[in-house]
Amino acid sequence: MMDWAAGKDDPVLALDNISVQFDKRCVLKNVNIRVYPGEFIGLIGSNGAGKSTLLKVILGLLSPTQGTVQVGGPADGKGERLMGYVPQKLFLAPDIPLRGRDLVALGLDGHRWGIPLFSKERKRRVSEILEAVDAARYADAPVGQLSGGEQQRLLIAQALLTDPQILLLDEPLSNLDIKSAYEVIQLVSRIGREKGIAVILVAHDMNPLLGVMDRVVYLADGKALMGQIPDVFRSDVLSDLYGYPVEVLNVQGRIMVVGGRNFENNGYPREAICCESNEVL
Amino acid sequence: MTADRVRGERVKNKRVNTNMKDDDLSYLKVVRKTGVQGRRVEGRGVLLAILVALTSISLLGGCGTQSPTAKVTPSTREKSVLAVGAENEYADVIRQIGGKYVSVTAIMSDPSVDPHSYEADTRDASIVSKATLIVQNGLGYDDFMNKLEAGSPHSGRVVIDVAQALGYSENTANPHLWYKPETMPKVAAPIAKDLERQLPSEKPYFEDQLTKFNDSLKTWHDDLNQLHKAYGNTGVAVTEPVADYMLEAAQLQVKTPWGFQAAVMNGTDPSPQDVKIQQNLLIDKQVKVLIYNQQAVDSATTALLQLAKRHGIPVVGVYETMPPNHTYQTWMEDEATNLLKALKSGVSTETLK
Amino acid sequence: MTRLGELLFAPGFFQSAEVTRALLLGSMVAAISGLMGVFVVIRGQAFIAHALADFGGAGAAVAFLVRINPVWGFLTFGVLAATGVEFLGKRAGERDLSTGIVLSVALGVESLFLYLDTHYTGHAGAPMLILFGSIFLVAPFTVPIIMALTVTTGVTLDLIYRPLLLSSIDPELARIRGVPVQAMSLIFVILLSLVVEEGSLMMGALLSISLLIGPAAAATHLTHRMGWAMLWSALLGITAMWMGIVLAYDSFYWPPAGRGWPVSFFICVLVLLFYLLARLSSQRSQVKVRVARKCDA
Amino acid sequence: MFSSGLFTETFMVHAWMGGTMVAVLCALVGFFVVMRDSAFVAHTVPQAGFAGGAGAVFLNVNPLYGLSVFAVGGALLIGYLGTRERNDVATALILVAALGTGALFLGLTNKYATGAYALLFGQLVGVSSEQIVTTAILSLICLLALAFLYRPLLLASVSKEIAQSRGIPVRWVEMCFMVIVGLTAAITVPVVGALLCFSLLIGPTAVSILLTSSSEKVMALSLLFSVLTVWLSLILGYYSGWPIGFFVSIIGAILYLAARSIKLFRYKTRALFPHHAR
Repeated sequence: MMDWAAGKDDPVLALDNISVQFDKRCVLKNVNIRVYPGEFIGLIGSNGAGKSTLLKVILGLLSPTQGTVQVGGPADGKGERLMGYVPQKLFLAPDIPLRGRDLVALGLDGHRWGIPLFSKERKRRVSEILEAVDAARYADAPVGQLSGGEQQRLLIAQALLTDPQILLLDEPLSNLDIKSAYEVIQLVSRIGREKGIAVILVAHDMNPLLGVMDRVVYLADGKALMGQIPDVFRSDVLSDLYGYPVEVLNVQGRIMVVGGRNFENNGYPREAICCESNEVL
Repeated sequence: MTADRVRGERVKNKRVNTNMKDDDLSYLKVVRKTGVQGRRVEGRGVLLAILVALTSISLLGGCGTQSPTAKVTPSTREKSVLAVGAENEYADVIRQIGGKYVSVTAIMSDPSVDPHSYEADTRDASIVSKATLIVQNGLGYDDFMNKLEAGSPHSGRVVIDVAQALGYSENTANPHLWYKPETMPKVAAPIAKDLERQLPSEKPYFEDQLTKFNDSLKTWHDDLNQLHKAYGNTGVAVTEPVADYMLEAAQLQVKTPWGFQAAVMNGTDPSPQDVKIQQNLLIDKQVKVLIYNQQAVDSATTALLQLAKRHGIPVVGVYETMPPNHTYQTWMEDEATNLLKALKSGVSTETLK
Repeated sequence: MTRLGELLFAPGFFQSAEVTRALLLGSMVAAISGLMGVFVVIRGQAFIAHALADFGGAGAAVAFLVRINPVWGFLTFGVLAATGVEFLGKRAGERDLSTGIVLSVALGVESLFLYLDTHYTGHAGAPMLILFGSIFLVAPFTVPIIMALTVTTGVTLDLIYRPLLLSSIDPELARIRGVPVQAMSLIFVILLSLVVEEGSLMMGALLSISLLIGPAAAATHLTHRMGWAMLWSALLGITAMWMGIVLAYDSFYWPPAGRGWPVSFFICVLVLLFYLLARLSSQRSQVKVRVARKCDA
Repeated sequence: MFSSGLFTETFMVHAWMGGTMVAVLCALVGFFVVMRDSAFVAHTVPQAGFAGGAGAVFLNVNPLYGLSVFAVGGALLIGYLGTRERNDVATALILVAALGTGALFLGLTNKYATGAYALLFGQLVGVSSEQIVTTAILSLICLLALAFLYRPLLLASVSKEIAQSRGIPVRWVEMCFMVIVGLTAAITVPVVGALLCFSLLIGPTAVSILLTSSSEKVMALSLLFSVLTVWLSLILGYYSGWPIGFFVSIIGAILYLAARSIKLFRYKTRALFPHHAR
């Protein structure tokens, strides 16, 4: 793991005091997040915790009711250009006339008006990135017929071609089998480290991320906690976040987050997150 | 470009050749786009540059070898005028006037065609492009003719638009003009005039034929007079306004509301009130006969026919275009006779033989 | 009270036999269309539903040429084309395109047969008229056909309701549970073609489609429970049909006087209106996002 | 080989020009129509023009204006109402409403109004030189607009989210595309009719995507197929006298079936040599 804060004073993403309110319901409450170049951040939270809203705020698709978002340096206004976004899933017909290569090329200049002119440089960069994500094998197959993991790799390549400072992945693991999930995580973390790109990976299950995450953002009930794993996964901290007693258990070297009060509920905890780790905390 | 310019010049020459005295044809819509095409092409040369590129191959094939419109000038075709009648009744009249000197084609041709859904094919277009005399009904009834004519502009072509020739306004509701007894004489005269212009040497022949034609209409007119005398003001029901002009000429009273007729003609749903009136005409025997369009039988018509039969009201099928084995005169005579038969002895006649 | 009645219903409304019959037959078609429509909407088959009506037109053109009752042309072609679409587009993503291909062939064939009709027989034009039809003037021989078709489709739909629902919502799960998904799909499309052709026959393809899709689409916005959605859909369909007939009847006295406005127009517009209203009522969540954006600015 | 009239008769020259332009336009717009899974829209928009034609007859104006207004308006309404999931329902309802309005216009018109139907059929052999010029200008505008939108539209068709995150005004781009579809219909329908407009929008691209999956190749192939289909239909139509619409749709269907069998064959060989296939 790299030392995330050392010598990097300027955060690449800074969310200050973000609140989002729909009607009278608060979806996000005073969220503060700072992300530094080269970091791997896991954005963890269960369904309805406000993950997708936070994502929209980061992407600039939703203006928060309160608070500021800064992407890149303080004076840089073009937030979205510095952000590579990998959506959860493509909804494409199997016969869509698009190769993996074409999809990836859109990362380079998909936002520009006009027809793409053929250039060797363009072709080279696409091939290069396809090699980098190890997707060259199926780059000429129709995108709609690829598996979830293969599509995911292409989408990552596509996002990387935008030359981002931040790579934002929206639940990339939810449609993948264990092996593909592992491969995607390794790929992203390797590329992030090599190129100094900050990676924000959204997931509801943090297990596969434990080996690569530098820090975690834990979202619950619209409130966010950010820190290193040992700092966040503490009984007192999470209890505070949830607003009711939660216990973090260490069972045979594993961490379990267990909702405290609700054991009477058929003997099952209402909310439990089971974390596995090689590290003993 | 060259091809067009060549054509433009030829067109100009031709105008000199065919320049004729047409003062008495002034009430006709005479389309003579002399030289227009050549000039337009030059004027919009820039805009057309792309098109020329697109079609250069097809043009190359033609411009050197053959001239597209020169084929059918009267002189090269042994005194035969190529004429087109948009509907076959008009074609028949041209045939009767022109006799052996014309070669006539009907676009909506034998046996019979429903104009509602008519789409012209390449043969029609080809014939129209060569024809020097065209008779069409107008009033939107044969809009495709205007398109075909625009598609192949031709300088020496005379187009007789019957509705315009007879001075009908664009808003005339009933387009079936050939059912009006006075229509055809007024169409036949300009046809004869134009044929005389194209073949001046045969003028006596055409005049003779014209007189014959006008005389031959007498039988039909007599039939209508007979209808008028015996059954004037008798109520009749119709499905569509196909034969309305003839019924009016015989002074029969069309009791079907116009709304109903127009709805069936245009293929929309008639209003319930109109349907009720129409059905009551049959049920209460307010009419002596039901006249329907033999060529466009839809479910609404079928329902009315069955109702009429149940209530013992004779039905007479009329045709929108000339049925096979008929001339214009015999067609009209037969329909008038059938009408007379139905009124006299309650006999239904659905088809003409 | 009487005056209010006269205001709503123009004089003679209830005495008119054709109105009564239109209301009766129309309600029947609206009800069965509404029930089928919910499946059409959740299966995303609006395009096929519409295309089926056009297939029927091609069949009618053929029937005219060989001089049989167009009803049979309608039904045969509808069922044939539906089967064709089903076989060409097995995967959901392909279905739209294969519908398009089959539709374009059907229309091409129709244009050929119309051409042949107009050149070799005296009877054409009817395929064009089928778009609008005339609900107030139903040929007596179609009434038993419509009744029989309605009963047949109704009973079959009832029989296959549960497996059809399961395979519409989750084909994977249905397959695991032993439902023959392909067969279900085929049966449904054939049923659909029967309903569409029945409606087209009676009152024109246009009304048939609008009653099939509009009320069902509105219903799916009003409730998320299948049973209720089907009930809503049938009710909305019947309501649109009744309101349309009443308005068409009354419109006879509107300007330009003496020309009734066509009932197709009223029903189509009413159905669209129902859909938009239902959508509006269920669209709160999207409005919220807009509010949130405003807060910041 | 060919009788001379095929290329020299004025109406045929016009038909070649008009048909070729329309084929090119439809093939390129059709690529995106298929890409966006909008076959139904392609069917609806030309038909909505019918209502415009009927309205124009009623109001005594040039039917072409009515056609254009309704085709573009219908396309915009579909774009406005249609979300990704329920696109077909919105499309169907717009179609039905447009045709219903057409029924109203036809019903209120006192005179013979079936010219509105004629609009749906088009007249490839009756294209005037003025029409050629307007077709050329409008096609050029459409193609330029399409070229301008090309990359953002492609990206938005693949994934709205990515496009939005890249700062593309997705809604705006999509609406522009709908206008292009509407304009294409307005240009194409008077030349070849609603049926052919639809066939040409869908058919060539549907065939091409069975043969290759590269966007550029699909576009090139569908351009080729589209133009070939129209040309072949014109030749066959010229000699047989049968309607050109029939040939266009039948050639489209034959190409489609051929492409499908090629694909099936390829699929089988791929099953034998799985690693060489792609």
